[in-house]
Amino acid sequence: MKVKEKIIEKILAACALITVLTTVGIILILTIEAVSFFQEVSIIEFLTSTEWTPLFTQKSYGILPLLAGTALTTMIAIAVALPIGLIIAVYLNEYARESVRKVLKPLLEILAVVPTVVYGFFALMIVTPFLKTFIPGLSGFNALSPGIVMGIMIIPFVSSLSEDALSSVPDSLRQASFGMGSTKFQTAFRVMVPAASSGIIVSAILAISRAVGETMIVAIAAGHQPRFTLDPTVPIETITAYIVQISMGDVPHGSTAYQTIFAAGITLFVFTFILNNISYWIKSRYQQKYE
Amino acid sequence: MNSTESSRLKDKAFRYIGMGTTIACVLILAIFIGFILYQGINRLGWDFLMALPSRFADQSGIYTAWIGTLWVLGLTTLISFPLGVGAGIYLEEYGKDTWLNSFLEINIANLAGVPSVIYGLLGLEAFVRIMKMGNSILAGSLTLALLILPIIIVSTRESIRAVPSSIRDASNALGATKWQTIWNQILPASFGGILTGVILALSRAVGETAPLIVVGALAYVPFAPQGPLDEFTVLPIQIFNWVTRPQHEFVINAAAAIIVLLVITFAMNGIAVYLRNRWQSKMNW
Amino acid sequence: MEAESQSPKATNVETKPKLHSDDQEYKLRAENIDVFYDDFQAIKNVSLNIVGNSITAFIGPSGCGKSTFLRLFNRMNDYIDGFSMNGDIYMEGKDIYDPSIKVEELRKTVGMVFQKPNPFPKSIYENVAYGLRIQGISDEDYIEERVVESLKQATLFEEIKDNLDKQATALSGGQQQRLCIARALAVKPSVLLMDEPTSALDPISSGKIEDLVHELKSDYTIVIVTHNMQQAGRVSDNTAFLYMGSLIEYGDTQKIFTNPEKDRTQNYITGRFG
Amino acid sequence: MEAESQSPKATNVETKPKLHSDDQEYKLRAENIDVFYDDFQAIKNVSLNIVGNSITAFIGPSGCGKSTFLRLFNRMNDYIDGFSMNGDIYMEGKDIYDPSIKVEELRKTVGMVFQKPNPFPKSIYENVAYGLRIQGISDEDYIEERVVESLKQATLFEEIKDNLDKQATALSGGQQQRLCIARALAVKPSVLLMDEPTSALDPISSGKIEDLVHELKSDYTIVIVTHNMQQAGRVSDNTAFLYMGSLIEYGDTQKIFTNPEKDRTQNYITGRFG
Amino acid sequence: SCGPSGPSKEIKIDGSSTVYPITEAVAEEYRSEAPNTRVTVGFSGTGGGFKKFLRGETDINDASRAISASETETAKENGIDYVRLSVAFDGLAVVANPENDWVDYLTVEELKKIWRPSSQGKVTHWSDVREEWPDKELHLFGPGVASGTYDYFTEAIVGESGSSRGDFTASEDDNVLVQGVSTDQSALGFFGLAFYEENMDKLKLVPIENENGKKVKPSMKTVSNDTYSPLSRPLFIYVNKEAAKRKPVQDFVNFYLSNAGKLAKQIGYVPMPDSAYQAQKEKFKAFYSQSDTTTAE
Ligand SMILES: Nc1ncnc2c1ncn2[C@@H]1O[C@H](COP(=O)(O)OP(=O)(O)OP(=O)(O)O)[C@@H](O)[C@H]1O
Ligand SMILES: Nc1ncnc2c1ncn2[C@@H]1O[C@H](COP(=O)(O)OP(=O)(O)OP(=O)(O)O)[C@@H](O)[C@H]1O
Ligand SMILES: [Mg+2]
Ligand SMILES: [Mg+2]
Ligand SMILES: O=P([O-])([O-])[O-]
Repeated sequence: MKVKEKIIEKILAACALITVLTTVGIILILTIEAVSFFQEVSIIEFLTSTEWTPLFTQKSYGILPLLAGTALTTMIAIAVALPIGLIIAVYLNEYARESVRKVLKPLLEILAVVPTVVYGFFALMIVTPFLKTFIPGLSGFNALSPGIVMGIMIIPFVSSLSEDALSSVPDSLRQASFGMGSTKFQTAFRVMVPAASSGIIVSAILAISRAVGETMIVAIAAGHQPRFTLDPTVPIETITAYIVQISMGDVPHGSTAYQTIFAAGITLFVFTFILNNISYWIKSRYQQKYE
Repeated sequence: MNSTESSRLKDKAFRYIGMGTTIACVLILAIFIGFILYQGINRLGWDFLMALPSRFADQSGIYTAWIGTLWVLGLTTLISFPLGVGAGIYLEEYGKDTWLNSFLEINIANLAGVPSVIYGLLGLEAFVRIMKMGNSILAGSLTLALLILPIIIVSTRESIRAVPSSIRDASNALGATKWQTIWNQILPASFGGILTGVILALSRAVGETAPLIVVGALAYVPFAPQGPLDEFTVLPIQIFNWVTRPQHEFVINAAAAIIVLLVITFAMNGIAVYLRNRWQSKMNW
Repeated sequence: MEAESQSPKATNVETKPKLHSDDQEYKLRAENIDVFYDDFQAIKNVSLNIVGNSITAFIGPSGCGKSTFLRLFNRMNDYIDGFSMNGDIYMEGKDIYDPSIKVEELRKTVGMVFQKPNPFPKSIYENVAYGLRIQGISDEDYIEERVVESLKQATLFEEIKDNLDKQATALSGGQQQRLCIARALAVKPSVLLMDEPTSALDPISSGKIEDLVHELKSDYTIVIVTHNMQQAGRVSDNTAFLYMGSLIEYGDTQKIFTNPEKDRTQNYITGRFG
Repeated sequence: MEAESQSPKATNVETKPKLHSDDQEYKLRAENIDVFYDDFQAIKNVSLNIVGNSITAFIGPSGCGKSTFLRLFNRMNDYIDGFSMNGDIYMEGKDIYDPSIKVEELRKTVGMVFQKPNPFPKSIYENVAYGLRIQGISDEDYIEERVVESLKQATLFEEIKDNLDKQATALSGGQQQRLCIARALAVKPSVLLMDEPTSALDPISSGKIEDLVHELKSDYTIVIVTHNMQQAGRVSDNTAFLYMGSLIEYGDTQKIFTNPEKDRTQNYITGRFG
Repeated sequence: SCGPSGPSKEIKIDGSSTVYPITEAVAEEYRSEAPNTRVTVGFSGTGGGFKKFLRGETDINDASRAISASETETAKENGIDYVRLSVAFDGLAVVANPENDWVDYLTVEELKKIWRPSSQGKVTHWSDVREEWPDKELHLFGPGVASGTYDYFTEAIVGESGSSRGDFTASEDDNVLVQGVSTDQSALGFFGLAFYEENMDKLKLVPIENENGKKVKPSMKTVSNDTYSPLSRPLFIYVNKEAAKRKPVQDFVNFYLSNAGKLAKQIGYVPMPDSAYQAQKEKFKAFYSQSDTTTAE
C-alpha cells in the first residue's frame, strides 16, 4: 500500500518535472545553438549592426532590423489594444448593466480564440486593402495592417484582465467617490483606474509579451524584409516571422544560417521572459494588496 | 455649476464612447467572419472536404488537412492530458509550500508566456533532430502537447481547488490513503472542470500554426497520414499555404478552410463553456 | 408654517424632537417614504423631519433599514439595482428627487462618511483635495488652504502635518476615518451623513470621532447611524428608532433613552432583542 | 493498575468521571498534550482519560480548542500546515502517534462525523460502501449487508431503502448527517468522534441524531463536541470544559451541570460568557 | 481508400519551387495512374532540395540550375549517384507593379546596378537606377538564396552565382513575391516566367535589353528561340540511383517524361521538343540498368 502510494507520487512528480524539463530544454537548445552562432559572429555586431542578411554573400548579422520590426508591430498593436481594451473594461465595469455585460463580454472573448492564421488572412485580405484606400503609398506587405489586427486580437486580454482588476477594487472606494459628488467618469478614471493600476499594468505587459511573440499574422502580412525602420507602411520582418521564414525553407543543420534562427529565438525568449517575470512579480504583489 | 455641467457631459460622452467601442469591436469580428463566410461558404461542400490537394484550386480540398488535424489532436490529447493532469494533481496535492512547488509554479507561469514559435524551435531540435522523428505527426503532437501543458496544469489546479475540503476530510477520516482520496473523490468531483480546461487548451492547439511550420510540417503532402510517424499537414497550415497564393481561387479555398477551422474552434470552446456551466451548477456544495 | 408644538411625522407615532418655529427650520424632511429592493420593502411609509445644526441618530436592529434610509438623503441608493421609492425628500424645502436636481451638486452639499474607512489609494493631501478637483477647481493655493482647514476641523492635522504626501492607506484605522471626514468637509457641505462611522474602530479612536462629531455640530447638520446605544445616547440630540423598515419612535434622545413611549423601543434599548 | 477512586488527569483540576476498575478500561488516554499552530498554542498541557462505551462531551467557548483536541484522536490534524504537538495519546494502551502506527488503519477504528454533513457526490449506497471499498473489499454481498446494517443502525434505512441509488447530495441535511454516521459505522470502528454534528441541522433532525447517539453508545465510544449546553447535558455521560486551550473541568455530566467546581464552568454553563 | 502501401511505394521529391508546379502537376496526374504510389513534393528551393537529396533523404530533386561543383563534391562523399534529366525551359520574368508607369525596360547593366552586393543601402530609390525616374523608394522582391532561380539570376546578372544585395524581400514561395509586387507600387521583382503567366493581370512585365540592344519580353517564343537572354534556362530533375532501381520510381519518372511537355505548357513553361523527351527517357533507362559505378564501399 505504502509502496504503491510512493510510486504514484513519484509518477505525478515526474509529470510536474516535465515542465522543468521543457524550460531546461528550451534554454539549453537556444543557448547551445546561439553559443556556436556567437563563435562565428561577434555579439557586438549582432547587437549593433543595422543589417540582417545572414543568407546572402555579403553576410551581416545585426538583429536590430528584426527588433525594429518586432517593436514596430508591437507598438502599433498596443496602441490599438491598450486604449480600446481599457475603455471597454471601464465601460463594462462601471457603466454597462449586468445583462449587457453578460452578452458583450463573451462575445469579445471570441476575438481571443480565433486562430492567428485566420487573423493573418484578415490582415492581408481585408485590412490592408481597406487601409490602402486612405494611404495610397501603403505597400501590400507592411507593419501597419498586421499591427492593427494583432491589436484587435489582444483587446480581450487587456479588457478582461483590466476588468478583473477593476472589479477587485473594493466597492467602498466607488461609494466614497460617488458620495463626494463625482460622476461615473470621474470615479472611473480618478479613483478606480488608479486603484487598479497594477492589474492594468499587468494586463498591458502580458499584452506586449503576447504581441512580441505573435507569429502568423506578421508572417503572412508584414512581408519578409528585415529593415531597420519605424515606417509602418513598408515591408518589414519581425523576429518571429524570420524564424518561420527560415523554417519554411530547408537550411541545413549546423550552418550559421541555421543557427541564426536560434540566435533570433533566444533574443525573443529573453524579451518575453523578462516581460512575463515583471508581470508575475507585479501580480503576486498586487494580489496581496486587496486580500 | 458650470463644472458640473461639463463633468456630466463628459460622463455622458464616455458612456457612448464605451458602448460604441465595445460594439465596434464586436462588429469588427462580425465583419471579419461575414467576409470569410461571403468568400468561402459557396466553396464548402462534400467535395471540398474529401478532395486531396491539387494545383487546380477548384479541385483542391482539405481532406489531408483535417485528417492531419484529427491525428495531431488525438495524439496531443493522449500526451498532454495525463501529463498535465498528473502535474496539476502533484502541485495541488503533494509537496505543498515547498520551495520546489513555488519554483514549479513560477516556471509554469513562465512557460505559459513563452511564444509558440519558441516551442517550435524546441520541437525541431529535440524531437525532429535529436530523437530523429522527422517531420512526423508524433513530433508535431509532442511539440503542441508541451505548448498546452501549462494551460492544462493551471486549469487542473483550479478545478481541484474548487472541491470543498469537507470531501477530502470525509474520505481521510474513513482511512483512505492520499491517492485513494484523490482517485475516488477529488478527481471525480473536479473532472468537469479539468475537462473544460483540457478542451480549451486543445482548441488552442488546433489553431496553432507557427510551431508546426518550424518543426517542418509545411510540405506538400497529398496523402492522408496513416500512422504517427507519417508526414502530415493540418488545417491552419493548409490555410497558410493558400493565403500566400496570389490567385483568387486559392484565397477562396483558404476562406472555406477557415470556416471549417472556425467551426471546430468555436465548437470546442462552446462545448467547454457548456461543460463548465454544467459542472459549476452541479458542484454547488 | 407648522405649529410650535407639532412633532415630526412618523408612522403611527407622535414623538417630540427638539422643535423650531418654522418649516424652513427643518433642514431635511422625509415624507411618506417607501423603499423597495425589487419586491422587498425595506422602508415602510416613514416620515421624519430633521432640524438644522443638530445631530440625529438612527438606531435599530440589523437589517431594519437604517442605512437604506440614511442613503436616501444623498441619493446613494440610486445606483443599486432594483431600488425604487415612493414619497419625497426635501432639503431646505427643495425636493431632492426632482428631475431638475443634479445629483452631483446634491452630494457636494450632503457629505457622507462610511462604516469602513475608505480613503483613496492616493496621498493624504490628494484625498482631501479630491472633492475640489472634481469640481474643476485648479487654484492650488485655495485647494491647499481647504485641505489644511479640513484636516484641522477633523482634528487630524497635528498628527500628520509633516506627512501630507504619505499614502492615505498607510494611516491607522482611526486616522483613516478622520481623513474621510476631512475629505467630506473639504467641499463645505452643510449636511453630513455618517453610517456607523466608528464600528470598525477601537474604543479610543471611536472616542475621538465622537468628540469630533460634537464639535462639528455647530456648522453642520449631522445624521448618524449607529448600533452602539451608548454612542447614540452620548452624541445625538434626537434619535429615531427603526424596526423592520418602520419608524417606531422618534424624538429627543434623552426622552427615548429614559422614557420611551413604545415597549419595543424600551426592549431594544435595554438589549432585550436585536 | 490504578486505584478505583482515581480521577482522570487534568491540568490543575481533580474531577471525577464515571470510573472503572482498570487502566485497560480507558479506551482513550491523552497525556500532557500541547498543540501548536505555528507559534500559537491551541492546547495547553491537557490530560484526559475516556472510558469505553461512554459518551464524552467537549464544551467551551468558540476557539477554545475543542475541535483541535477532538481531531487528535484520529490524527486529522496531521494535514494542517504548522501543526505540531507534545504529549501522547493512547488508544487501548497503544500510542497512536507512534511511527509504527498506520494512520489509515487508525482511522478505520476511529470514525469521525463532521459539523457540516459532507456526503460524497455519489449514490447513497456508494457513500456507505466507500470505506469498505477503499479497504479493498470486493465481496458485493458482504458490502451490501454492511451498507444495509449501517443504514439501519443510523436509523436512516427505512426512509431511503427504495432509493439507495439516489445521489446522496439530494437528501435533506438531517438525512445527510445520518448518512455520514452510517458511512462511518460501515467500517466497524470502535470510537466515533463527532464535531458539532447537529449545529447545521434543524431541531427535529438534531433530536433524531441525539437519539441515535444514545443508541450507539452500547457499541461505541463516542466523543462529541457541542456548543449546545442542553445537548451536552442530555446526551453525555462525562463532560470536559475547555477554555483557551486548557482543560478547566472534566467529570460526570450531571455533576458539571448542577454543581461545577470552578466558577468559570458555572459562568459558561449559565450563559454568562462564551 | 487506398490499402497499406509499403515504403517502396513512396516517392519523396523536393527542390526547386520553379520546377515544383510541373512536378506537382505530374504527381497529381499520376495519382489516377497509380493510386497506391504516394508522391510527396516539397519546394525548399533547388539548393535546399539538393541538401536533402545529397543526404539521401529524397528520391528526386527538382532543379532550376545544374548541380554545382561543391554539391557534386558532397555527392561523392556521401556516395550518392544520380542522373540529370531535362524537363522544360523557363525564362526569368522581371516584373513591376501595374501602376508603375515609368519603367519601360531595363538593361542588364541596370539590373546589375540594382542587385549587386555593393548596392545594398545605396541604390534605394528608382531615381538611383535611372535619373529620370521618380524619387520613390525601391522595394525589391526575389526568390530566396536556396533557390535555383536566385543562383541563376545572380550568375547571369551580377556575374557570380549567389552574390547579391541582402536587403530585399526574399521568399522561397514565389506566391509571396507575386503578392508583394502586385500590391506595392514601388516594387520590382523577378521569378520564373510561369508565375508571371499565372498572374498576368496583377503584374507588369519589364522588357530586358539584350546584348543586341533589343528590348525583349519573355514568352514561349523568345525563350525557346533564345532571344530572351541572358534570363532563360533549362529545368531539370535529378534522380537518385538507389531510388531509380525501384519500380515505382521508374514508372513515375517515365510518366513524368511522357507528360512534362504537355503539362509544362499548360502551366506556362516552355516545353522541349518531343524527341528531347524521348532522349531523356533513354538516358534514364540506361542509368538505372547500368551497374553501380560511383558508389564506393
Ligand atoms: N442592495 C440591496 N438589495 C436588496 N436588498 C437590500 C439591499 N440593501 C439592503 N437590502 C435589504 O434591505 C433591508 C435594510 O437594509 P439596510 O442595509 O438598510 O439595514 P441596516 O439597518 O443598515 O442594517 P445594518 O445595521 O446591518 O447595517 C435589509 O433587509 C437588507 O437585506
Ligand atoms: N489551521 C489552523 N491554523 C492556525 N490556527 C488554528 C487552526 N485551526 C484552529 N486554529 C486556532 O486554534 C484555536 C482553537 O481552534 P479550534 O478550531 O480547535 O476551536 P473550537 O473550540 O473548535 O472552536 P469552534 O467552537 O469555533 O469550532 C483557535 O484560536 C483557532 O484560531
Ligand atoms: Mg447598515
Ligand atoms: Mg470547532
Ligand atoms: O525554387 P528555385 O527554382 O528558384 O530553385
